[in-house]
Amino acid sequence: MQSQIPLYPEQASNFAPQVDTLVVFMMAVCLFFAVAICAAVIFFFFKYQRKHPDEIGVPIHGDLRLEITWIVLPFFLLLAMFGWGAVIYVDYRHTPTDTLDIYVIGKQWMWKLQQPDGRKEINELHVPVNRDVRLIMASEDVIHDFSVPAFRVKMDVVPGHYNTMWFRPTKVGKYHFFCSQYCGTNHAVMGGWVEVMEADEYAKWLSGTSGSGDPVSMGEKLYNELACNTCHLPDGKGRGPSYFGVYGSKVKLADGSTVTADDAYIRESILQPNAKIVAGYVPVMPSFQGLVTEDQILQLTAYIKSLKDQPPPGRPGATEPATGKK
Amino acid sequence: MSSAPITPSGGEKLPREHYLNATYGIRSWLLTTDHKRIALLYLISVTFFFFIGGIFASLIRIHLLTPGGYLVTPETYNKLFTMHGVAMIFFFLIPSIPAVLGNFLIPIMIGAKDLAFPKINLLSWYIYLVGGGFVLYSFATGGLDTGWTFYTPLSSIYSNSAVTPAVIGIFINGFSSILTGLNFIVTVHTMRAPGMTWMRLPLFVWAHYATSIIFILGTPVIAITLLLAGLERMFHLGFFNPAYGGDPILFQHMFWFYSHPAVYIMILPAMGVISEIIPTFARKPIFGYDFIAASSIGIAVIGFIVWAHHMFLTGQSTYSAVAFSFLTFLVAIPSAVKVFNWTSTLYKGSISFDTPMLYGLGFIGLFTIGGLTGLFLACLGLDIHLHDTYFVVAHFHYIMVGGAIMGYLGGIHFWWPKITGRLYPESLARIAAIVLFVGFNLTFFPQFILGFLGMPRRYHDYPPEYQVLNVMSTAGASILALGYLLPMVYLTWSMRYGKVAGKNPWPATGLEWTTDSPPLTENFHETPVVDWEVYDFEHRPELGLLGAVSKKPAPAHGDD
Amino acid sequence: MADHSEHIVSPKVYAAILAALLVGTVLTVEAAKINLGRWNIILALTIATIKMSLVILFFMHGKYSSRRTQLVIVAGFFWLAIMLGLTLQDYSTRHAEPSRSQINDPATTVFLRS
Amino acid sequence: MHRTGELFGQYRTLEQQKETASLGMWVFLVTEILFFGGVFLAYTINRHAFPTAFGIGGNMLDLNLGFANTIVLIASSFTMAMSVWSAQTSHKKLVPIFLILTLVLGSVFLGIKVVEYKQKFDHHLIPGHSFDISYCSKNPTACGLSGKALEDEKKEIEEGIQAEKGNPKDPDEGGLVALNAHAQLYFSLYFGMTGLHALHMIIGAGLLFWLILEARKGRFDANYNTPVDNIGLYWHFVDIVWIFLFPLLYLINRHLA
Repeated sequence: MQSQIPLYPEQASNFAPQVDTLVVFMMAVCLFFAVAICAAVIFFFFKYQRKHPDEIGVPIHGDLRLEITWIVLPFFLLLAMFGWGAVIYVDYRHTPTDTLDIYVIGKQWMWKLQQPDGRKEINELHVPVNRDVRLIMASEDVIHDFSVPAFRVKMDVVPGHYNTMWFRPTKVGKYHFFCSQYCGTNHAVMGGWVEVMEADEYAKWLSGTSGSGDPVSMGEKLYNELACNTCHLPDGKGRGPSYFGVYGSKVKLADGSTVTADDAYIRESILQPNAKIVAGYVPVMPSFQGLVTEDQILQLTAYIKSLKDQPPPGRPGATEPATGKK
Repeated sequence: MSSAPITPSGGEKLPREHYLNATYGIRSWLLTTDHKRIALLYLISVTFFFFIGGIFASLIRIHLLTPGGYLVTPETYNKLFTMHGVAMIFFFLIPSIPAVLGNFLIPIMIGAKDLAFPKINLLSWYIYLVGGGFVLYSFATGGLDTGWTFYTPLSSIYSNSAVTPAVIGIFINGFSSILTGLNFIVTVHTMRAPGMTWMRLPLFVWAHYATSIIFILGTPVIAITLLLAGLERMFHLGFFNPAYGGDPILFQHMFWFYSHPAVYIMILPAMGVISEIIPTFARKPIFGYDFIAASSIGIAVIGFIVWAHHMFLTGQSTYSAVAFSFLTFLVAIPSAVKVFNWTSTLYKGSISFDTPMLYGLGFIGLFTIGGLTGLFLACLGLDIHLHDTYFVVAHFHYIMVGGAIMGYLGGIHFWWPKITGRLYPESLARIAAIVLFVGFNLTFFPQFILGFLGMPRRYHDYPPEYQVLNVMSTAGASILALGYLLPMVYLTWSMRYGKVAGKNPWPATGLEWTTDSPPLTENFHETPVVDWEVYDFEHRPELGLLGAVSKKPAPAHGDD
Repeated sequence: MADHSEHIVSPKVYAAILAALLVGTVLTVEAAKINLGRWNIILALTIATIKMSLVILFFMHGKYSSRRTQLVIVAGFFWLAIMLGLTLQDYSTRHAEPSRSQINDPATTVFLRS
Repeated sequence: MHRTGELFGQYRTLEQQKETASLGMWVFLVTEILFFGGVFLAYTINRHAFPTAFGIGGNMLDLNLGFANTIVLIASSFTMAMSVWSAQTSHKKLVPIFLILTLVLGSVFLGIKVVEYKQKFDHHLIPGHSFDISYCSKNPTACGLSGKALEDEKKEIEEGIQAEKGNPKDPDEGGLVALNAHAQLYFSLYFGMTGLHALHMIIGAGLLFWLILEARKGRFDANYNTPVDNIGLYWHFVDIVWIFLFPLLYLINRHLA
């Protein structure tokens, strides 16, 4: 467990240092006032303790000069805070011209993202470092919010509107992104990772998936293309069980029996999905008989196999299947 | 003038006849038009809702002890925080001080026999009960999971929970607020006793006047907004539904037009309470009376033109965001003026250590922190990062719990002798005040840091790096819960066994302290005539304090 | 602070106001049938506002009410103006949303539709 | 319980009592302004977004009925004002007569409203699954449309379909689907606004009924007329709401019809 309490999120975008500098300024001003007021209260409290039970205080009714001072002085401080904040915000809302455009769709409870070349990702975003990135966002159902604390940016994703946001990642690494506007049952797990890569790594990543590759990456591509991803969410909270850590494990079935998840089981689950239903899920998956070739089944199996070392979701089957009204 | 010199309390008897023993029986309470009895009816009902909201809060905090959330399912968690918000905001915080203390005190403070419309006052309590009934029905039949903000289209289309009865309940409850506000405004205008000029009104009354302005002008808008959202849900209309071209952002505009000023509904009355407590226990006139009174009105007015600062990141126009941010910074000034004036009042006072004063000073500290952190959120650049994180949660709990509830409890302790005629055990009460202060800070201060680190609000599950702070917060919450239970126990005890308080135990200068404790049904034996300035200890020899000189012949001035 | 004793408006005045309101109604209907572009809406709302003022001032005795009552009326409309005005200024200054032409990549359009 | 000019316990003088009642009523009306203000705001924003659909929707309303209703309501306001005058001048016999006239006119208004609602129902203009803005142009006989009126309506809807195709708020939907959705929004607002107004009328009619019973007993005169006065204020307020609803709902874009 963490031995220390972190006080600062990482600074990984052009906005992060700007925001943090402003925080320091505001913190200084606010601390000054908070400390001054608390110190005054405590000091007066002890200094003017009642000495005799029937004693009264000195009748002072007010002082116009003081009142004017503490109206005018804070006003200018507030003006400074306002102006500084507005500058950052206006910058944030005005996208630079040459941007890498990523299209983002929020839906209950996942993110669909698409690179400019059409490559799709689910709950993951790969971007090159030091390049202006614009997210163009739409929602399929309710209001969501795409938020990356390490970049200090967020923006609501509103159905019926296209909202945009931009940032320039400045540090290679993996950072959390969250859904920050409450959107229903699984709001808290509607998040993922932004992976900031060196420009050449990013290019390699982009091209790596478009050419013919190893069975695992082909399987991953199929996983997206056949829309397995819409139900078999990594966290197991979709309509179907997660693939994570499933290969080779003992799977508990709805009828109470157990089965080992081997190649045959996976093949059967694709072609006759309702033959064996995992406990906690309902039989809603259609058969893929005739829709996938044997090659593709192998690739999918390879992909699922590759995920066997991933941690399985916390409580498989303990959550109800998603029942979003649509 | 009827006020006799103060006699030390203890060993006295309660007055032979007062509002509590004027009539007996359930009917005499349920059909009463006496503002004091209605205040007690409200006291019981808001305490009930406070308990319900408190239970939800405890479950939330226990659930958040560990990442991964093992106590309740995500759906249940969402229902818990929604119902916590609905119960606490609409059925506890908004009516708490106005409907309990305001109802009890405003007529007495201005020297009237009752509010202008006593029957409407009773009606507003029944409306509250009906609204509350609908909301409890919603809680009981599965609860609702939309967040207290009812953002469309989640609330109007996608949520599967019992949204409709809750919306109806809040809609109905709105009329209770409207009628209370209407009653207060008219009462303050037309029912003042001879000599009670505007500039002699206690600041508590000024604060409630400002609050009533918000009740009157804001509440109808939330009523119509929730009505439209409810209709949209029931009949699949399209007011806020993008599928029909409706705009969810419009809902937010209309919702916050009321709900931002509603924050001031909660805090303004608490500020009024503090403005009474501080001069009483510093035994000197309040510093800058007219500035505090004017700032109440200023907050009420400016508070209406800042609402869209809840919507900086919804795609609102940049110009609009800049304008609303500026206006939001402006509203900080009247709040700051109040804090500076309260602090200055302590200077050269004769300060005592009584329980209400502890709440008063605690309020100053917590409200200062709550207010200053509000600046972070008003600041456009920082709101990009802090919006919808735990920073927001911490900020508004500092205002609403640290501000409004501390004010409410302070007020209850301050006027308890007037309400019941008896004193509570002082040392126990002081301990409770300190426990509350400590527990509160431990609960909510870590949430500022959580928010700055980026933990979004309304998460049933969070990454493990946030755990330490969450554990601190939960630990604080258990202390806080103890702090709330203590007063409930000893105040109930004192109703029967407390020492008899006498007319004016502190002593304080307001008109309410010149009548019996508890007062008569008609409040005063004869219509009082006010011939002293507000918070004046110096010219009030009947209070029996040292250094008081006899009244100077002060002509009434400033009549409206 | 007391209200002055109530003012009695004579039936003649009421009749005159009735006539004015009826004329206003006919006017606004006739004006609506002519194409004046954006002035149609402005004219219609102006006539409605005049009609409203007549009702408030005479039928509702607003003209003869105490200052305090007049202040209450004005405050009501002032707050209505705040609500309408500040909300409309947001909507009327929005240019930031990318228009459809900016998002014209066919692949994207398909994606956004999915 | 309402004895003439009785002084209630909480007041010191009759003057104070009367003044308080009047102020209370005005404050209540201010809340009503804001209450209706909410729907007016919703109307404004949506009309701003979909001028074409809202224009077409407005032209689907029956101008003659709307005009008649405006006249009826203004007349009822006049009779209400006259009943207040009768009470103030102690014409005790006239008070109930004018009140009854007001109630009758109010009922006529509601009756016409019912006819209008029925018409909208027949023309498939009730928001819901069967909503179809082009119903009348497709089934002219059912709506009694013919000749130039039919041609106009067909043309208008065709233009509307073209205009909605490029609506930036719905880039994916074009033509009739969008037009129907947005016209449905107009009719939701139409029913919401007129329904809320009619509800106020019904409450007003109930109050008038009670007032008539009291007035027939000769309760109201120069000394005591607060209830007539206050209910009169309420009735005029409801009239004012209609004065705005009429042009906003019926007249906008009428010149295009």
